[in-house]
Amino acid sequence: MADAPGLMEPAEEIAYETRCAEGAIWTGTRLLIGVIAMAFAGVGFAYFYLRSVNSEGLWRPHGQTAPLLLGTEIAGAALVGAILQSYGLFRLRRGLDLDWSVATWATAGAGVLGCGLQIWELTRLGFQPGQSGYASLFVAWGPLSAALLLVGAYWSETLAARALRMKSAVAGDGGLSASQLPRARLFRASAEGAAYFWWFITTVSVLFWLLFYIV
Amino acid sequence: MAISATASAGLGQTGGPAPGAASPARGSRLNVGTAFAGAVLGYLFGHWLGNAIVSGDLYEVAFNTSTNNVAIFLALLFGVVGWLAGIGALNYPIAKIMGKEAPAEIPEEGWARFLKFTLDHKVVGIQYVVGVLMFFFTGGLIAMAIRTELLNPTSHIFGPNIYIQLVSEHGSIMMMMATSIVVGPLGNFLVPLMIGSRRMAFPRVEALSFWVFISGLMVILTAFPLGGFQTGWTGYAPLQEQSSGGMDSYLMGFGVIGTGMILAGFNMAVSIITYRAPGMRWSRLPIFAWSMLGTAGLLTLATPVLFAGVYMGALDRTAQTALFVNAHGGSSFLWENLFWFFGHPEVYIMALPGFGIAAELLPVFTRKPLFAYRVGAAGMIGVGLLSFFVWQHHLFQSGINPDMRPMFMLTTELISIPTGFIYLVGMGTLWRAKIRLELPMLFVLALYFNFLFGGITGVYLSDVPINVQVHGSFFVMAHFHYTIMGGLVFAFFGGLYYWLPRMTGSMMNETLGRIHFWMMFIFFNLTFFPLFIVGLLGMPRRVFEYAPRLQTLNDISSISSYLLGFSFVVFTINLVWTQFISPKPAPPNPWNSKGLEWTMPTPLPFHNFSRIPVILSDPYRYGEPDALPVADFGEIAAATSSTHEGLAGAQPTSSGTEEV
Amino acid sequence: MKGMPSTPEGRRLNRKHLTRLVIPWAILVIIIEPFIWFVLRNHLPPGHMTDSATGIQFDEAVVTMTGSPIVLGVLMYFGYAVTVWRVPRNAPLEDGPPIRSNIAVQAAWIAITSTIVMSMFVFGTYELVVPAGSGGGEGPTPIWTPATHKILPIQVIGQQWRWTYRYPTFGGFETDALVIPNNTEIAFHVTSLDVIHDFWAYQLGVKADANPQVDNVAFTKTQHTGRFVVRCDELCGVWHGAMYNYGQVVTPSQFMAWATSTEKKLAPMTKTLPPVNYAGYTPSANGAAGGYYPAIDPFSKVEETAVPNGKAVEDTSALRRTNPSQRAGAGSTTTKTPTGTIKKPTTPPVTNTSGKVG
Amino acid sequence: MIVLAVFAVAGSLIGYTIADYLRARPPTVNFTAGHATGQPVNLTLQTVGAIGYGPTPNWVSYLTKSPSGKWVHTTVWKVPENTRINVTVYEYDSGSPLRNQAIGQVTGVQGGTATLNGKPFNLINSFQGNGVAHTFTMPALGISVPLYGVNGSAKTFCSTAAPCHQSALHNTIKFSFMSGNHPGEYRWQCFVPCGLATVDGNGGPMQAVGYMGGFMKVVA
Repeated sequence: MADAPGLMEPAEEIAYETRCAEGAIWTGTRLLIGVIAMAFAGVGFAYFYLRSVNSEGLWRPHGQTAPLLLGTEIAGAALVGAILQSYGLFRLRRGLDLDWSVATWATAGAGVLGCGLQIWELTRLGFQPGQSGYASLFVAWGPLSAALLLVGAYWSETLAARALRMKSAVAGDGGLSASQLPRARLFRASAEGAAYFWWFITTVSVLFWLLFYIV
Repeated sequence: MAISATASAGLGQTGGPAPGAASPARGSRLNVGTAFAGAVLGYLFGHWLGNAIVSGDLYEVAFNTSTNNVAIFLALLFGVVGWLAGIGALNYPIAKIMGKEAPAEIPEEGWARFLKFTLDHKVVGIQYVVGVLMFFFTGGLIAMAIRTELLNPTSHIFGPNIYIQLVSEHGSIMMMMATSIVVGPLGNFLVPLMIGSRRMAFPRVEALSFWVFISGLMVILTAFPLGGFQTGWTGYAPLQEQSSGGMDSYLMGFGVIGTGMILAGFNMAVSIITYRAPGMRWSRLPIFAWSMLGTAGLLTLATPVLFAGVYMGALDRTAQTALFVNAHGGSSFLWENLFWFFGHPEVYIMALPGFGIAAELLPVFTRKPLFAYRVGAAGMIGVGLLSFFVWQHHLFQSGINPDMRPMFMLTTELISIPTGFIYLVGMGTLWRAKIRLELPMLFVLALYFNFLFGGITGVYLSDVPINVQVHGSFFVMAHFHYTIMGGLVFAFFGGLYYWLPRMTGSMMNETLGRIHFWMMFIFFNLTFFPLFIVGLLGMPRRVFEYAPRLQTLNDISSISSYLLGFSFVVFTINLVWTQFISPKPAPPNPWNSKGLEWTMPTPLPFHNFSRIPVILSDPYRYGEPDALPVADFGEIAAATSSTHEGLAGAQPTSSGTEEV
Repeated sequence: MKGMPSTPEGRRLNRKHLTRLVIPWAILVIIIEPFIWFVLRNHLPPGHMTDSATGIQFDEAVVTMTGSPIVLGVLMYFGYAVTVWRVPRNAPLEDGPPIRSNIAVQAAWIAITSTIVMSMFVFGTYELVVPAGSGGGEGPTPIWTPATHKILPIQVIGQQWRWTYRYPTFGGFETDALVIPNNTEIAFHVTSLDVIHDFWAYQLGVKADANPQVDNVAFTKTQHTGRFVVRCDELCGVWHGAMYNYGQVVTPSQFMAWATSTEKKLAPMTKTLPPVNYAGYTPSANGAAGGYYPAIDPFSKVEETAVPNGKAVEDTSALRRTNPSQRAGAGSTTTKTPTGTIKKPTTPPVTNTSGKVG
Repeated sequence: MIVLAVFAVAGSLIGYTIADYLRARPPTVNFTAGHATGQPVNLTLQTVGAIGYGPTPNWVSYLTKSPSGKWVHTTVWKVPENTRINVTVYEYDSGSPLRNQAIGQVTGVQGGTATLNGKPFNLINSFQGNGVAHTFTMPALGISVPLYGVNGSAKTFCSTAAPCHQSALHNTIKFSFMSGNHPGEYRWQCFVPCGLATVDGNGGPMQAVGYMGGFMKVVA
């Protein structure tokens, strides 16, 4: 807040607030994961509840299953995204800014791809929404899954775009990976959060892939 | 889902404006007017879209029922999006896609800033005051309409259609309001001042939470022209699937409000965890901030389950899924479980802030340190944790997991232990105190009085055999009005009288305030105490016809409710007169509090603290003449830089074990 | 400092205030507790028409006796504090003694509240389990059941917006009237045809939710004859408030007379009913009027599971009906209306048994 | 200025909402005016498959004939106490099997029977024939009469906006009951889940006073 009008901040205050902001990103990422995890926990609860209640024997007549190949591709997209984002972070820590950028753009692409596949899959189901408990829940889970992938893609995309704009400003200060400017430090904190978040997306995607397609 | 979009939104600020930053917020012409325009446009577009895309079976359903739920949902959804776009909440998330950094925060003057999307937590706090009062008065007027219908057991003023809509709207509006009544206005305004921070962690999330909250009121009110909903605020399925178009407003409304609650709690929790000033150890955190932390935890972790629930309900009504319809493989129990898994933590979302205010105000007006501070803080966190394990006590007679009832009876009764801590704190603080019965103190004492009855009747409800008698009756209804209105709302008004001089710089009128208090206290009790008896004598909730022998008690309640409503007229007159028409400047610290929030000049500087304070002590050092001041603003640090922690070495998340 | 907790002066003050608080409180408690037990208890709702009602009344008395000393103590404390330790508002500012904590008080508080809570839990569980669920709904397979096997089953059917009752042991006739014999163990099998209702027989001390396709069993044993009211206790739509009727506990011989004569009287109607099925009547969410799920007929694909308790399932498409205005001019949607499988005799299938009914 | 305009718009929206709300009550048809004590009241109703106009044109509905012979879209009547009410229902709607066949029973009417097109009956088996279209049921007085449906595929099936004309296919059901000697508002409603395309068939018109349920106000 060095720019704030009427406020002359000493250097240690700026450093302190930067540390606070870094902490906020760290904490915020974890809390965000908690929030989304609870929403998906609601869906997971519904899955096990409807399955155990099996109203009128209509939980999953005839072993209805959504298109397995598409579902695997979607979970795969999430996994690829997580691996790429983590690998990018690994390279960023080594000082390889460009590798990080490429990996992050690719991650965003994987997210958008997964989201698109998920929406497409919803139009290609072999059952109608109200036909069974499974069918209903799958239709409920699909858009949530697509939205989650889109959120991940958004995070990666904004980071990558931000890196492009920031490049020249931090060039003289060691680049994205080493600059001690507050904005570069916060950028790295966010990049770390994104990698963490992508593993969360993958966990959710794979868990539900197991529930909906395999079990 | 919008969280991550804005989660890192506030971060660019610390780094200052960078080349390529989005244009600064100064002079933004977007305000509540453009927001309304956006909402109307979005609504119309969504409605058109919904009518355009409905085909096949959905068309047949929409045709036969004359209600196109898809169109209603899309209209409401786009209405909310239009509203947010109109206020400018979406500017930055969109600019982010281009990689732009956050614009710098520019202070704005004048009343117009209160009608804009603003990042100053102090402005958001005041916006919230107006917002929750709008909710509260709307819900209150509807409550008086309900009581009007119940004046007579058999003849009807509104008739069943309108009556049930009124009941449902009252419940929903009040529940929405109560989740934010303290976190929104007082929490947003005071928490940074109390923890020694210049800002909230995510100011955009904070501002967004307010504008989402306000749109929630509009969404839930659209239920009236759409035919209302017949389910009460609990929205039990499959009645939910069957209900008329207003049900869509309910589901959308709770979805929207839920989003706002998540955003508000998220920002609050992260701010308290990471933005505490140096030296603000957990053991020095004001008890009000503890209550906000507990509440924020519940808001962020319980509300997503509600979101999932209303989302499923929306799908049942639009996409023809059958999640809550037993005959098609769903289960009506599923909604009950999801709803109450959120619903019970929500009860404590509405209780903790009241406890926090009471415990925060007591030391000031007893001139004593807070008694058993640690037990109080532990109680708040304990209540929060336990509240996730009690939800099926709402379902004792439902036939869901009947063999689990003793377990839920146990957890429910266990929760009365940490709740009892708040009485320990209160009674210990009053012991041999120098009690000054200022206006806010009256509200605090009223909270202890009312909550005692609310709490003890909770024990009746938690006991499964007695629950057979009182479940779903007016007894329950009186019970939760005693805890929420008698506890939280009293605490809110006490807090408002106490902190308004801090927020606006003007005192409220004492005489009018006392009239308000005594009317509210007496007629609150006269309204709701008879309803305990009415419930025990066999009157179910939400009925428009009842046994004629219960008319006298109901009439006492109804007439008292009008006078209770009138007490808020007194309050409103007081508020408008002393804050807008003829402000009376308040002294800098009118209550002689030792709290950190009273150390700054009035009006509050834009950045709260010109120097980040170093916290030296908790704010309850009454009766200790030798105690250090609550914080050091640089003067002491300059003189004795080596004797205590300073900025340089302090970690934001330091945790202390100092004995208090 | 004067009045600090550790000083002799502080200890003297503590003792003084404590004595002045505890003695009046103890006296009041000694007066109030017998009053609750001997006077108030017999007037507490819901009376003692059944064993579960009596049990509830007993529990209410016990909880009141536990709670009232607490309420009384807290109220007296606050009253005492406000009167004794109050300072005039215009008095000069003076701080109280800085008592921050007191380990003994805190430990005692936690110990006492925990003890009360645990005993309430044990008591509540005993009172739930021993009287066979104390009149509450126990789901389809109750685990706490009455000791006797002579139980009269009654199916309680909630529908929007009234209650009907079936007597499976009397040929399964269905009636609006709830008549039950005295001194008999009764099992209410509560179910619903549509949304969630709640069967609340107030004077019987019975309450159980009615869920569609779910059997919720509640037990009670009648002890006195008389009239009782049945209300719906779960919001079930616009007529929820009007969903009530009255029942009657009569002597066993009166009951037998009523039941056998009603069975005979309603025989023609009973023949048209499906066999008694505790889990509801018909597994269709579509209602008689054409469904919310028009194109979905899940049962056509499921062979075994769709026949609960051996009841034949009608083709759900027969439960649909045409909308006249749709037929009039709604174009393509008309093709979706099925003809149904209703047999179409030339004369209506109406019966007149009035000669026999009288 | 913008703000003022916004408030004006918001105010008028709120005003509209409240006004919309207040007018949501159906009118009351009064049978007490000019009624001579001891004389029966003739209550004539019709049920139509779709009301055909208004915001919900496809809702099924009851209509009431006012003393002046005009069909009124309402289900609220005012009748004197201790009076015989002769009810005539013209039933224009198609029927269906009942979810709870117990509603096929005629109860609580004078003589224990109603007439269907002149023929007395006290039970309809809804699984045969055209099924039951609606019922006329007043739980507090124990009155319930099922209304046999018409053939929905017939050429003369009523497909115009309400009220239906006598030339359309219909059944005529007649019965009588006493209004009792306790003044008050008695709920009556249809117990056939006929809210088309709603879950369990009990939404829409079934939950709206003025369509499939209403009040009989008995006055001294």
